[in-house]
Amino acid sequence: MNTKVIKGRKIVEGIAEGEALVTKEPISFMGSINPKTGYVIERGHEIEGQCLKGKVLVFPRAKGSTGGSYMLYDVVKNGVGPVGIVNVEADSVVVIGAIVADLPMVDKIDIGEIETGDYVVVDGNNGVVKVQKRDNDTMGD
Amino acid sequence: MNTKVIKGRKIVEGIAEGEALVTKEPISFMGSINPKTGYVIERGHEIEGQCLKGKVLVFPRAKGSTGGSYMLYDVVKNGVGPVGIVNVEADSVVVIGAIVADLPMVDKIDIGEIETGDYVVVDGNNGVVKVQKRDNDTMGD
Amino acid sequence: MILTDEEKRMLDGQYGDLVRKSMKILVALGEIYGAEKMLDINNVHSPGVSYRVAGDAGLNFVKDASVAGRFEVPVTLNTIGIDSENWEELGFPRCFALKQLELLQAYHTMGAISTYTCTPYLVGNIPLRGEHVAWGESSAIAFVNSVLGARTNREGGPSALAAGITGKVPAYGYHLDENRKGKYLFKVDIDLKTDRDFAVLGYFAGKIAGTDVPVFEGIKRRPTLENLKALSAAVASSGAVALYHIVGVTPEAPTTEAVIGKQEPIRFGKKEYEEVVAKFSLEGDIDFVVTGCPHCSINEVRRVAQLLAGKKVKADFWICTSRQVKTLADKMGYTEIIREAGAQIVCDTCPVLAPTSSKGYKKLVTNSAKLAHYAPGLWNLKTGLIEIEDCVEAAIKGYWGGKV
Amino acid sequence: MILTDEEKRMLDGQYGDLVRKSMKILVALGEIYGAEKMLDINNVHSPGVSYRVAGDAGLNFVKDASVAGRFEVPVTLNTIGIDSENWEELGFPRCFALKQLELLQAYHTMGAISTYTCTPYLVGNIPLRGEHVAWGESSAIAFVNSVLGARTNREGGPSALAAGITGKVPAYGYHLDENRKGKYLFKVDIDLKTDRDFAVLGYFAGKIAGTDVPVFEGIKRRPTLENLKALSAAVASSGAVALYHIVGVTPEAPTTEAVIGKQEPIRFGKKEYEEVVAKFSLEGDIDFVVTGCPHCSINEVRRVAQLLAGKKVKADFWICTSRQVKTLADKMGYTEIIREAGAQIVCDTCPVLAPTSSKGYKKLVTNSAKLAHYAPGLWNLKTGLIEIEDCVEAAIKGYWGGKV
Ligand code: F3S
Ligand code: F3S
Repeated sequence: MNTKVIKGRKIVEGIAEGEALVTKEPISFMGSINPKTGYVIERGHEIEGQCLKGKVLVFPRAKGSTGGSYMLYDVVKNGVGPVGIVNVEADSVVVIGAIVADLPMVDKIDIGEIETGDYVVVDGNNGVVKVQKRDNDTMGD
Repeated sequence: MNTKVIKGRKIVEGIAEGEALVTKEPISFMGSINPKTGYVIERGHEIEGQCLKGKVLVFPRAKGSTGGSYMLYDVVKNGVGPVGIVNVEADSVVVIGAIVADLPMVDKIDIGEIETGDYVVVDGNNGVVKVQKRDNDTMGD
Repeated sequence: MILTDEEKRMLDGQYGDLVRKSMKILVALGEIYGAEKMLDINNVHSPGVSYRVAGDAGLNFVKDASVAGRFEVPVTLNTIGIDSENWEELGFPRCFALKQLELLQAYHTMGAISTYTCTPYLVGNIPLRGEHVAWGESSAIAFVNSVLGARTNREGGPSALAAGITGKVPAYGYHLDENRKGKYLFKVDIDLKTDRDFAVLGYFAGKIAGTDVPVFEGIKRRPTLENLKALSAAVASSGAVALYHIVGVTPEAPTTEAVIGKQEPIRFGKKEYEEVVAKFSLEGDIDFVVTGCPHCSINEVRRVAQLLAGKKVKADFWICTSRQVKTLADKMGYTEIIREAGAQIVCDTCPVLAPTSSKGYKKLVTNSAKLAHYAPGLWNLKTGLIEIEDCVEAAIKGYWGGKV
Repeated sequence: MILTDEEKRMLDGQYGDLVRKSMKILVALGEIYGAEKMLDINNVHSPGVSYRVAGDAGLNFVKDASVAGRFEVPVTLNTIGIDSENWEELGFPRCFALKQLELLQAYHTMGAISTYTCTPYLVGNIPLRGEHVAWGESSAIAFVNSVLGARTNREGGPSALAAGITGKVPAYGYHLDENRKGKYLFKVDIDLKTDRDFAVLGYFAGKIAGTDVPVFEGIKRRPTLENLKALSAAVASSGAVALYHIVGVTPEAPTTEAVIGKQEPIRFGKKEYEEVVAKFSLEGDIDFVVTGCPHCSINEVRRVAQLLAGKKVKADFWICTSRQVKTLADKMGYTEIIREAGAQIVCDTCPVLAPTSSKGYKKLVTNSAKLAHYAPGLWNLKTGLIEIEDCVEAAIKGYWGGKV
């Protein structure tokens, strides 16, 4: 089982793990996401139509409205939000939402090394992300 | 008849003459003067209680409200205003009022050389002020 | 971070639990971004005031805070989710409105000022050059940092609330000189005249600059306040730009060198302009027209009233503005002209922060790049980014021919 | 002066007589002050809108202009002589009010914006750093030049009208860099906290600086917008100061050297403070209390409402503000609290620009140095310059003990 360990910067403490949902496009929790369903609703976005529920959300950086803090908090509280966040550069609006939602978060990560479907552990205590590649056929070594 | 000729800067064209009303304190046509009567109403002003009507008003510079332009225009139109103005430094608010009131005006004058009661000619075409001292006993030489 | 004794007491809970939690958020933020100390602030503009944004989680968060919390410093409120005075007439759903009013009650209990607008600078909240403030609302952040030269980071609802309770913000990001220099230089090769022109430039630059600082040179004409309002909203929609410079116009950019040194500029010409416009272009029947994102100034309301005088609109037409600007528009007769034309002056809210209308609009035209960007996802419709004159024409005809 | 061809055509009367007369005034001003050219402006704030100021001469001047004149650029109107909505209830004389409304009609015909306030920057008219504008109202001139870093000379009614008609001003005075340097350096030795403190400083400095530029150093606390509003009004009452600098605060004074070089400062300490206050001190029964000169911000109205809550006033108490700020005060319940206490929110006007009340007031207290300066002459009464908290106490008790 080859697991990559990538060192980054810790943003919000706590450990979270789950399937990665990766996009190269910035996300605005206000406007890109429907907080009631956790689906990506931004027209033409790379992961439009995908659902954040239970996923480790991996994206380069945030964009858009400062409403994003409460909307990240709301989507998590609604039980349809991501379990952890990995960024290249953490934007204060997302950080603030993650703090109040106690959502483990790490940035300064080269997100090119993670693909949708990989199994990812977000270690917010040490600012580390562990990636277990999805396409590894031999399960459960 | 000893008449002093003082060279200054022309502000508004035209010739005006009359008795000088001189003060060393700045004047605000909005606040110092009652436009209906031409009397100086500013409490504690050096020439409080005096009337501007028919006088050549001599003061160092303006102060206060930009309402002064229309109030100078109004006091002149009411027939109770000064016939000419002499300043050390002309303030735009007074200049604007004098322009619309066609009131001859000259500045850059050392007003120390003029006393209340002197007979003064304000030559706005050449920026010159002629002063005939009041205390000259032999009248009509 | 080095805290003063007072700040330590706040963090220890000696001033109550809300102050403690607020300081905890601010200290966490400071630690993440390497702030060395806290800064005193005297001015907060709070986002997260629309129930559509706050949601139930935010509503409870603010209600909990309002039990004992009182704002230490003036806090003006951003745009909300309803027109607070005629939401019923405008068809806002009752259940949403009641939750919204509940959220407002919590903010008022804490002493917030009910401006309900994304243009605080148009209703008397004007931070001064170099003043540290805690502002939310991405368009207002870009305006206050760039045009007024005040200093704020992008504050979310919780951090703005924390700043209002404590009068403190961590000294990181745009509060520090070194983070206010330009990163991307843009050379504007075309003559920008209208608010839409500046919106298009902003949308183009925001996408490239992301969270960094764009610098614009080559803008010949001095931009009006409305031009800069449109630019500020656009750069903060396609990106997360909190500060931009316009050489010779904004206070921190007397020359290009002073703010970004030597750099090969990214060109913004006719081609780039049309690419952005092409992203938001549509033709045919128009059922929804909106201007006032960010909220209209009186000059914008006047322009619309002049264009609507004696006309009738076929499409629903919202003119979004602040309650204060509407007061002036009422006095000058513009509200009457607009109402007679069948259009609506909508206060306190806008389509992005209001619940999606049940009228099932299909095609929206606007002169705001921010609205054109958000409306498709939030209201499930197509958007066109056109001039204000064309917006009014489209409203009157209920149709837009689609010329760029 | 070198005029462009377009400007020559305007002066020749090819755009009608009003444009010709307007250019004549502007060219005359330019010639007097040695301007080399005209500047384009896009923003006028017009004084001379109160009938008490314009008088019949001004009324006819503006009515003549309004026959064919239309403003080319946005023109906001300064404070007028009545509360435009409840002048009857407040006892303004009918004949004065009708003349005032006639004057307003003339301005509106030309397209003026009915802001009716001396705080245009609190209601959305915010010129930008370095922007050339044509502003009247001495307090607003000092604020916009000094605090926002825009550029205007002291425009009177006729020149503001001319600028609104032509979109031009002559390039002299504060439009030019060389005239914006400091002339008199003041060292502030005491801790200025309140709006009255800044008013007293302004009154002291205005008398000395006259028409020149004072520079203030030693101000420890960053002044609030309200502090600077009070300072701006005071410097332009005891003097004709159009521009001041506060080292480290206002945009053009990062350091003392940068704006005034080396100079032995004039000290402003406790003694100087008390001398100004002594000029406006009185004791005994108070029959008139006024705050809001310049017009109140929402923070000031809130402060008064907090102090008046549950109380009753004995003296007449005017809280002067703009219509827009009152709209916000209504929504936040402050208007109601103030009315219940027997005090009045008065919009659009103030004692200096309104007709002298027939109530024969004898003793007025205020926290505004400008009002304290003008009221004695205009309303034939004595004035006291005290803190806002003391103003409210005096209103409640109908008495002021006179402690400085
Ligand atoms: S808050 Fe304002 S900036 Fe646009 S999205 Fe709504 S009108
Ligand atoms: S116009 Fe305004 S500045 Fe004072 S004198 Fe009247 S309140």
